[in-house]
Amino acid sequence: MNSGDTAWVLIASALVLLMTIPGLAFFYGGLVRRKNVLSILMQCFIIVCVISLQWVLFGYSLAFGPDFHGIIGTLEWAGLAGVGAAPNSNYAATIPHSVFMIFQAMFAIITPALIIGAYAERVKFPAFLLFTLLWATFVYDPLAHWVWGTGGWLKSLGGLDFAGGIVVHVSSGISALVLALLLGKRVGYNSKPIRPHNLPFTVLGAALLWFGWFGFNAGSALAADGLAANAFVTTNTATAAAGLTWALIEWWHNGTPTILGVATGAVAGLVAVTPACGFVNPMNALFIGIIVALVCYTAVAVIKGKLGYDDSLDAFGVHGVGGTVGTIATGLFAEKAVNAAGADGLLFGNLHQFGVQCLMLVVTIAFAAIMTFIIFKIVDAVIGMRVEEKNEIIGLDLTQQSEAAYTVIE
Amino acid sequence: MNSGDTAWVLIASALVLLMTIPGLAFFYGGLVRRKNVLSILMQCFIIVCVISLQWVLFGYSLAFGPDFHGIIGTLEWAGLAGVGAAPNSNYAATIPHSVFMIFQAMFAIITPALIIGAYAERVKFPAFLLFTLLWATFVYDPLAHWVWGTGGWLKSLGGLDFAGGIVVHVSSGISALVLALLLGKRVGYNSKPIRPHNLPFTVLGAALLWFGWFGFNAGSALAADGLAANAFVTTNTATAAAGLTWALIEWWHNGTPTILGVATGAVAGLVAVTPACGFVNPMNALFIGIIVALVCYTAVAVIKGKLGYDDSLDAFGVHGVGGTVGTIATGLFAEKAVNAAGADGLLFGNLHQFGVQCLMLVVTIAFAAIMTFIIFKIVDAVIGMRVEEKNEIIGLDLTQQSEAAYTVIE
Amino acid sequence: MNSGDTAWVLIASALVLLMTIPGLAFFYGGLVRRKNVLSILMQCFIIVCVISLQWVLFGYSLAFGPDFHGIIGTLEWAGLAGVGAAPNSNYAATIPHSVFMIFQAMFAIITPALIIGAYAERVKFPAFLLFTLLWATFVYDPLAHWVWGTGGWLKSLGGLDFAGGIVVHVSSGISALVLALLLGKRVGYNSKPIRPHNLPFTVLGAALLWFGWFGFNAGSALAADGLAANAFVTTNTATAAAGLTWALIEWWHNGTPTILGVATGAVAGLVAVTPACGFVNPMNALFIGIIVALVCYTAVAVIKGKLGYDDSLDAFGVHGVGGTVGTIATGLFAEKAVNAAGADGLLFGNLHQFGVQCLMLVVTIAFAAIMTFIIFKIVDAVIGMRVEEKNEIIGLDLTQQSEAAYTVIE
Amino acid sequence: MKLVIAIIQPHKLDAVKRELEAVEVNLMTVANVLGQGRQKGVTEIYRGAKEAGGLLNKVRLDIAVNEAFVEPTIAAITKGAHTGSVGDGKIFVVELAECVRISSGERGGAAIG
Amino acid sequence: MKLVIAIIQPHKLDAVKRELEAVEVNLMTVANVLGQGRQKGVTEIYRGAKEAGGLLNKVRLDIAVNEAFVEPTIAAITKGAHTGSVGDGKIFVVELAECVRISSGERGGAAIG
Amino acid sequence: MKLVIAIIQPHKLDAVKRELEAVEVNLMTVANVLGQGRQKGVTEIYRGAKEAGGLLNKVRLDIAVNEAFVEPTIAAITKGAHTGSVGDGKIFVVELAECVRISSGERGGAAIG
Ligand SMILES: Nc1ncnc2c1ncn2[C@@H]1O[C@H](COP(=O)(O)OP(=O)(O)O)[C@@H](O)[C@H]1O
Ligand SMILES: Nc1ncnc2c1ncn2[C@@H]1O[C@H](COP(=O)(O)OP(=O)(O)O)[C@@H](O)[C@H]1O
Ligand SMILES: Nc1ncnc2c1ncn2[C@@H]1O[C@H](COP(=O)(O)OP(=O)(O)O)[C@@H](O)[C@H]1O
Repeated sequence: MNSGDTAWVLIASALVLLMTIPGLAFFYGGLVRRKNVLSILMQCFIIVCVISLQWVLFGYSLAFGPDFHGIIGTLEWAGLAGVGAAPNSNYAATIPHSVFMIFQAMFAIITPALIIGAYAERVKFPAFLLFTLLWATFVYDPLAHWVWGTGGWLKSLGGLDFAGGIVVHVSSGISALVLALLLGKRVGYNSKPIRPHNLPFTVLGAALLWFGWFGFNAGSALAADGLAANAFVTTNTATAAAGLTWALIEWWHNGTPTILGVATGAVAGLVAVTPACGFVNPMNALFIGIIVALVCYTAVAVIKGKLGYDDSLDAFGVHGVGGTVGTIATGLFAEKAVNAAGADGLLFGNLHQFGVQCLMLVVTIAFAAIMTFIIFKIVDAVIGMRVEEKNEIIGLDLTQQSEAAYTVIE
Repeated sequence: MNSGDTAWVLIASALVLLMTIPGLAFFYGGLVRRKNVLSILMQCFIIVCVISLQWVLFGYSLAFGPDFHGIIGTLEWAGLAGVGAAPNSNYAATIPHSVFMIFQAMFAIITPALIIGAYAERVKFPAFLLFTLLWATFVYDPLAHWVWGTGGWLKSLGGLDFAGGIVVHVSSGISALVLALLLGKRVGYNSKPIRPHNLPFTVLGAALLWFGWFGFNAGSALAADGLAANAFVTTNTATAAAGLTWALIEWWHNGTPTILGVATGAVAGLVAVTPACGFVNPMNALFIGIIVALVCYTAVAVIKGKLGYDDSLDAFGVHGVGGTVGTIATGLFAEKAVNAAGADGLLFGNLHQFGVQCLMLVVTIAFAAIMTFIIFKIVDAVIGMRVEEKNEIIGLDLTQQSEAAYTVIE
Repeated sequence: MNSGDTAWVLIASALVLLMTIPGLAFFYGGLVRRKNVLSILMQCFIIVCVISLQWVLFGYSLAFGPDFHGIIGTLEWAGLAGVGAAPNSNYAATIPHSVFMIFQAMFAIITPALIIGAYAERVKFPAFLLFTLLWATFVYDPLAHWVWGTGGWLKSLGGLDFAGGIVVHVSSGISALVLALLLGKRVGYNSKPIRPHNLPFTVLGAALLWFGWFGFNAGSALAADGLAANAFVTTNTATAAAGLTWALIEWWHNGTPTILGVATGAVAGLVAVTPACGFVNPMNALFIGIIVALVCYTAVAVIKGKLGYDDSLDAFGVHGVGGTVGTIATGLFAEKAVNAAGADGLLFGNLHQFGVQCLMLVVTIAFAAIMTFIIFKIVDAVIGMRVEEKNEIIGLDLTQQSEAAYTVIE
Repeated sequence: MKLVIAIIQPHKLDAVKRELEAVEVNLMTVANVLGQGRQKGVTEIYRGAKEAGGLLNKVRLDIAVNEAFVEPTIAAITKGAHTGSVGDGKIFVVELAECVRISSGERGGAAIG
Repeated sequence: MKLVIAIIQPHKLDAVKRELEAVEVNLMTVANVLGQGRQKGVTEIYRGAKEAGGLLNKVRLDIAVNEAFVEPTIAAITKGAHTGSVGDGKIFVVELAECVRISSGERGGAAIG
Repeated sequence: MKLVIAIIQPHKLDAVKRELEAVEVNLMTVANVLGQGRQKGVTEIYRGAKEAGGLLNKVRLDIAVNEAFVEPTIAAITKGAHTGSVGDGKIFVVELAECVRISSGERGGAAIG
C-alpha cells in the first residue's frame, strides 16, 4: 500500500462528489427558470444520497464484484462484504479496496445526475426517483461491469475508456435523448428561448466541474504518478481548447462569444477527453478539444433546433455527443508511448483498436437507449413521468417540493 | 515522516477551512433574510481570522500543549514555540507537528462558527466577537484537551470521539441552545415562518460541508491509510442515509420532500457520524444515518415548535442533538475490528465503553451549558448581546456593518 | 519520484485553478454592477482557456525552458517537447516534470486575471483578449524566467520569491495601475460609490481564494514536507491577521467593520505572505499580515480617493501594494532557520538580501509598467481598448456578450 | 388619455405582447409583482414550518394610451391573458392628466406613442 | 371605484394583510419598492467610500376597491402599519375609471372583488 | 394633488434626484421596471438561440405632489434625465384623490410633503 496514491484517490473521490453537488447542480440549476432551480438541486442532492446507498448495498458488487459470464458482477460483495482496507490488486494494488470502491461510487452518482439536463423542468419527483434507481441498477451497473469490471466482456475485448467516456457520458447522454423524445417539450418551448435564470450559478458550476474533473480523470490513474500527471495535463488542455474553440465559433457564427458558450465548450472538452486522457498525449488532447467543440456546437446550436426535441439543458448534445467524439478519438489518438497498459490507436497503425472503440459505442448506445425506453415506460405506467401542465407552469419548486428558492418580499 | 500522510492532512486542513468559509457561511447565510446575510458571512469570516490567531498564539497550547493535571494544556507551546516540522509522536508520528497543529486549528475555528445558527439575525457584532473569543478559550480549548489532549482526563478514561462529535458538535450545539434561550426570539418569530432568502446558497453550503467533511473525518485518521478510508466511507454512507431518511420522513409527514430537508438531514448525518467514523463499519454507519435523521427531524420540526425557543437556524437541533446521537452511537457500534486503537461498543459486548460515552456526554453538556451561561452574562453586562429592536428590523447588514448584500437599483 | 509529493502538487495545481475560476471570478464578479458581472466571469474563464494553451504551446518553454542569457527560456520545450513523466531535477526532483509544468500553468493563468480588477466594466472584449495574450507572453513569461527559471538573472542574484509576490502580484498590480490610468474612469465614477451588486459572491470568491491559496503557497514547496507545512501555517496566519486588522482599522476609521473589508484584508494578507511564506516563521507572518493591512487600507481607502484614478476593484491597491509589502517583508523576515535553501533577511543581519529584494522590486515595477504601456498602446491602436460610452452604460454583458446574468421576468 | 394597468400571469406575457403589437400598442412598462387574489397560493414548508398560500408571482403592465386605444388595449390584453380560470388577472384603467416625453419635451397625446 | 396605493414598512406587511382581511379586502397586488422619505437611510461604506442615507426598502400595495371600501381600507392599512414614527409610510388614492376581470370579462364594481 | 410617475434610465437616477432636491421635492418611491419603448433592446443569445430586443432596465419614480409642485417636478425630472435621444423616458401625471400619512393620520396636501 502506498500513502501517496491513497491520499490522491481519497481527494479525487471527494472531488468527484463535488462535481455532482454543487458542481453539476449549479451548472444545471443556473440554466433553468427561477421557479425550477430547487428541483434541479434536489434531484442532484437526492441522487447522491440514493446512489451512495445503492452502491454500498449492491451496486458496487453488481458492477465490480466477482464476474458472472462477463455480463454482471455477483452479489458476493453486497453490503461491502470483503471490501475493506486491504487492496484488491485486480483494480488497484496500492490503495485500500474501499478507496477504489468509494471512488467508483462517485462515478455511479454523477452518471444519472447528468441525465437531469434532458428532463429538467417537467418531471414528477417520485417518477424521477424511481427512474434513477432503476437506471443506475439496470443500465449503469451492467455497463460499468462490461467496460471496467474484471471479466467484463467489453474490457476483455480490449475496449479503452480511461475515465468513463462510454460508461458515464455516452450512456447518460443517449438516455437523455431518449427521455427528451419520450417526455416531449416543455410548455412554451419554441415560442422563444427559455433563458437561464442565473448564469453566474452556471459558471460557478462549470468551474467546479473543471476543478473536480481533475479528480475524475487524473484520479482514474488510481495512483499519484506519471499517468495521473498525463491525465491531468491532457484534461486541462482539451478543456481549454474546447472552451476557446466554442467561443471562436460563436464569434464567427453570431457575432459575439458568450460565457455560456465558453462554459459549455469547456464541459464538452472535459467530456471528450475523459475516455482518452490516460492514453493520448497533450497535443492530441488539444485536437480533441477543438474537434469536440465543433461537433457539439453543431449538435446543440444547429441540429437540435432543426430536429426540435427539447433536451432542456443539452445533456445529450454535450454528454452524448461529446462522449461519442471522445470514444472515437481514443481509438484514433491512443498510443502505447503514453500508457503501456493501453493500446495504439488508428493513427498509430492499429485499426483493430479503432474497431473495438466503435463496437463499444454501438453496444452502449443500443443498450442505453433500449433500457431507458423500457424503464421510462414502466415508470410512466406506474407513476407518470410528467407533471400536470398546471404544475409545470407554477414551477416544480412549489409543486414538487413546497419550497421557493428566493424570497421576493421579506 | 510520510509524504503521503502529510499531503493528506494538508489538504484535509484546507478542506476543513472550506467548511467554515464558504461552506457553513453559505449554509447559514442562505437561511436568513436578505437583510442579514452579510452578518452571517461576516461572523464566519471573522471567526476564521480571530481563532486562527488565538490558536497559534495560545489556543493550541491550551488544548494540546503539555498537560496540566488532565484539565488543560500549559502555555509552553504558546506562539507555536517548538511546534515545527518535526512530528510530535503523541499526536501524529508521520506528519510535521505543525501540520497537526493547523489541522486542529480548523476544528477550533468551525466550532464557534456552528453556534451562529442559534443567535443569527439578532446579536450585536462586538458582543458576538467577545463572546466567541471567550467561548473558544474557556469552553473549546479545555474540552479539546480533556478529550483529545495527551493526558486529558476524558481521553484517559477511554472516551472515543474520532473527529469531534463531542468536542465540536455537542459543545457548540448545547451552547447554541443556551444562547437561544437567553437571547429570546427574533422580532416577528412565530407570526409566520421566517423564510430562507436564498435556498441555493444553503444548498451550496451543504454540498461544500459534505465535501469538506471528508477532510474533517477522514483527515482525523492523520494518515492516508485504511482507517482514513473507513472514515471516508462511513461518512459518505451515514450522510446519504440521513439525507434520504429526512426526505422520506417529510414525505410521509408533510406530503412532499424538500431540498432544505435533504440538506439538513445530510448535515445531521455528517454530525452524527463524526465521533463514530473511525470506529464503526459502513453498514452501522448507515444505521446511524437513519437514526439521526429520525431524532433530529423530531427535534427540529416537532419539539422546537412546541417548546417555542428560537434556535434560528437549528444549531442545537442539528449539532447538539446530532452530536449526542453520534456520541451514543459510537458507544453502541464501535468495534475493534474496524480500529484496533479504538474499543468495542455495547453491541459488541462492552457496556463499559457505552458508559464512558454517556459520561463524556453529560460532562460536556453540563460544562458547555454552564460556561456559556456565564460568558453570556458577562458579555451582556459589558456590551449587551442583543441589538436594538429598531436595528433588528432594519437588519444587521446595514446596522452592524454599513453594507447591503445586493443592489436593488443600479 | 515520490507519490506523496506528486499527490500534493497535483491537488495544489487544481487548487490554483480554483483560485481563478470560480475564486477570483466571483470575488471580482460580485463587486461590479449587475450589468457587468458576466463580463468578469467571461474574462476569467477565457483567460484560463487561452493561457492554458499558450503555456503548453510555448509559454512554459519561454518561462522555464533552457536558459538564453538569463533573460528568457528557449523554445526547446515548446509543445511540451520533453516535458513528461520524468522529473526535472532543476525544478522538482520528486515529481513528474509535467506536474511542475501544470502547477506553473495555473500561476501563469491567474496573473493576467488579477489585472481584470483595474479595467473592469469598461474594456472591449477583443481588446482585452489581445492584451492578455501579449501581456502573458511579453511580461509574465520573461519575468517568471528571471525570477524562477534556471539561469534567470534575478534568481542568479539570489532574489527570493517563494510563491510569486513579485512574479504574480507586483507584476499584475503595477500593470493594473498603468491600465487604470490609461483607460480613465468609468462613466459616473466619483458621483457616488459604485456599489457591489452581490457581496455574497465576493465573499464566496474570497473564501475560495483563501482555500486555493494553500495550494498556491504550500504547493510551491513542490513537496509534502515540513516546508510546505511552514508555508501553509504562515499563509493562514498572515491572512487571518490581515483580515482582522483591516476590520479593526475600519472600525476605528469609519465606525463599523465590514465583510468587504475583512475579505479585502484577507486577500491583501494572502498577497503579502506569498513571497515570504516559505522563508519566514509564523509569528513574523503575523506581523506581515498586520503591516499589509495597514498599508493596503491606506492605499485603497485613502490615497486612491485622493489621486482619483479608477482602479475599479483595487487590483493595484491590493496586489500591487500588497505584493510590494510582501517582497520587502521577505527581505526583512526571511531566515535560514526556516528554509536552509533560502537566505537570512535584514532582521537577521543580512542587508544584502534586503537590497536584492528591493532591486527585484524596482526592476519588476519598471519592466511591467513600461511593457504594459507599450502593449496598451498597440492594442488601443489596433482595436481600441475602451467600449463606447453607450455600451458602457448598457453594460458589457449585453453589449460584449449578448447575455444577461439574471432574468427579471420569466 | 388613460393609463391601463394590467396584472397578468407571468407566462402569458409573451402572448399579451403579441396581441398588443397586433393593435399597434408597442410601448409599455413591465414590472414583477406579487398577487393575492382568488387564486390560492401554494403551501410552502421550511423545516416543518408551514406557510399556507403565499403570494403568487404576477406581472404588471403599465400602458399609457390615447382614448381611441383604450378598448383595443383592454381587448388585446384579455385575448392574450385569458384562460378562463381563476388567476388570469385584472385590468385597471386610470385617467391620465398629462404625459411628457423626456427626450423631446412633447406633451399630451403626442407624447404617448 | 378607487385604486388605493400604500407604501409601508416591509415588516408590517403581514399585520396590514390581517387588518385588510378583517374588513374583507382580500385582493391586492404587492411590489418591492425603495423609498425616500423623511426617514433617513443608513450610511453604507464600501472600501472606505461612503454613501450617506441610501434608499430604504418599502412594500407597495395596490388595492382596487369600490367606494364603500375606500375608508375601511385606509383605516385597515393605517391600523396595521402604524407605529407613530417617521417611516410608517403613505397611502395614495386614485380614481379608477374602469376595472376588468380577465377570466370572465366582467367590468366595473363587479370585477373588483 | 397629483401623482407624477416617471420612467427614466437607471443611470440617470442620481441626476434626477439631485434636480428634484433642488426644487425641494424630497419624497419619492422608486422601483425597478422593464421598459419596452422606441429604444430597441439588445439581442441576447443562449446556446445559439437568439432573442431579439428584450426589455430594457428602467427605473420608475412615483412622486406625489401638491399642484404647485407639478410643473417644477416635471421640469426637474426632465432636466436630470434628458439626453435628447430615444430611451430617455416618459412622465405620466395622474390626479390624486387623497393622500394619508400613516404615522400621523394627516390627510390631503398636508400629508404629501
Ligand atoms: N382588487 C384588486 N386590487 C388589486 N389587485 C388585484 C385586485 N384583484 C385582483 N388583483 C390582482 O390580480 C391578480 C389576479 O387576481 P385573481 O383574483 O387571482 O384573478 P381572477 O380575478 O382573474 O380570478 C391577483 O393576484 C392580484 O395581483
Ligand atoms: N410624496 C411622496 N411621493 C411618493 N412617495 C412618498 C411620498 N412621501 C412618502 N413616500 C413614500 O413613503 C415612504 C415613507 O415616507 P416617510 O416620509 O419616511 O414616512 P412618514 O411620512 O410616515 O414619516 C417613503 O419611503 C416613500 O417611499
Ligand atoms: N405609452 C407608454 N406606456 C407605458 N410606458 C411607456 C410608454 N411609453 C414609454 N414608456 C416607458 O418609457 C420608456 C422609455 O420609452 P422610449 O420610447 O424608449 O423613450 P423615449 O420616448 O424617450 O424615446 C420605455 O422603456 C417604457 O418603459
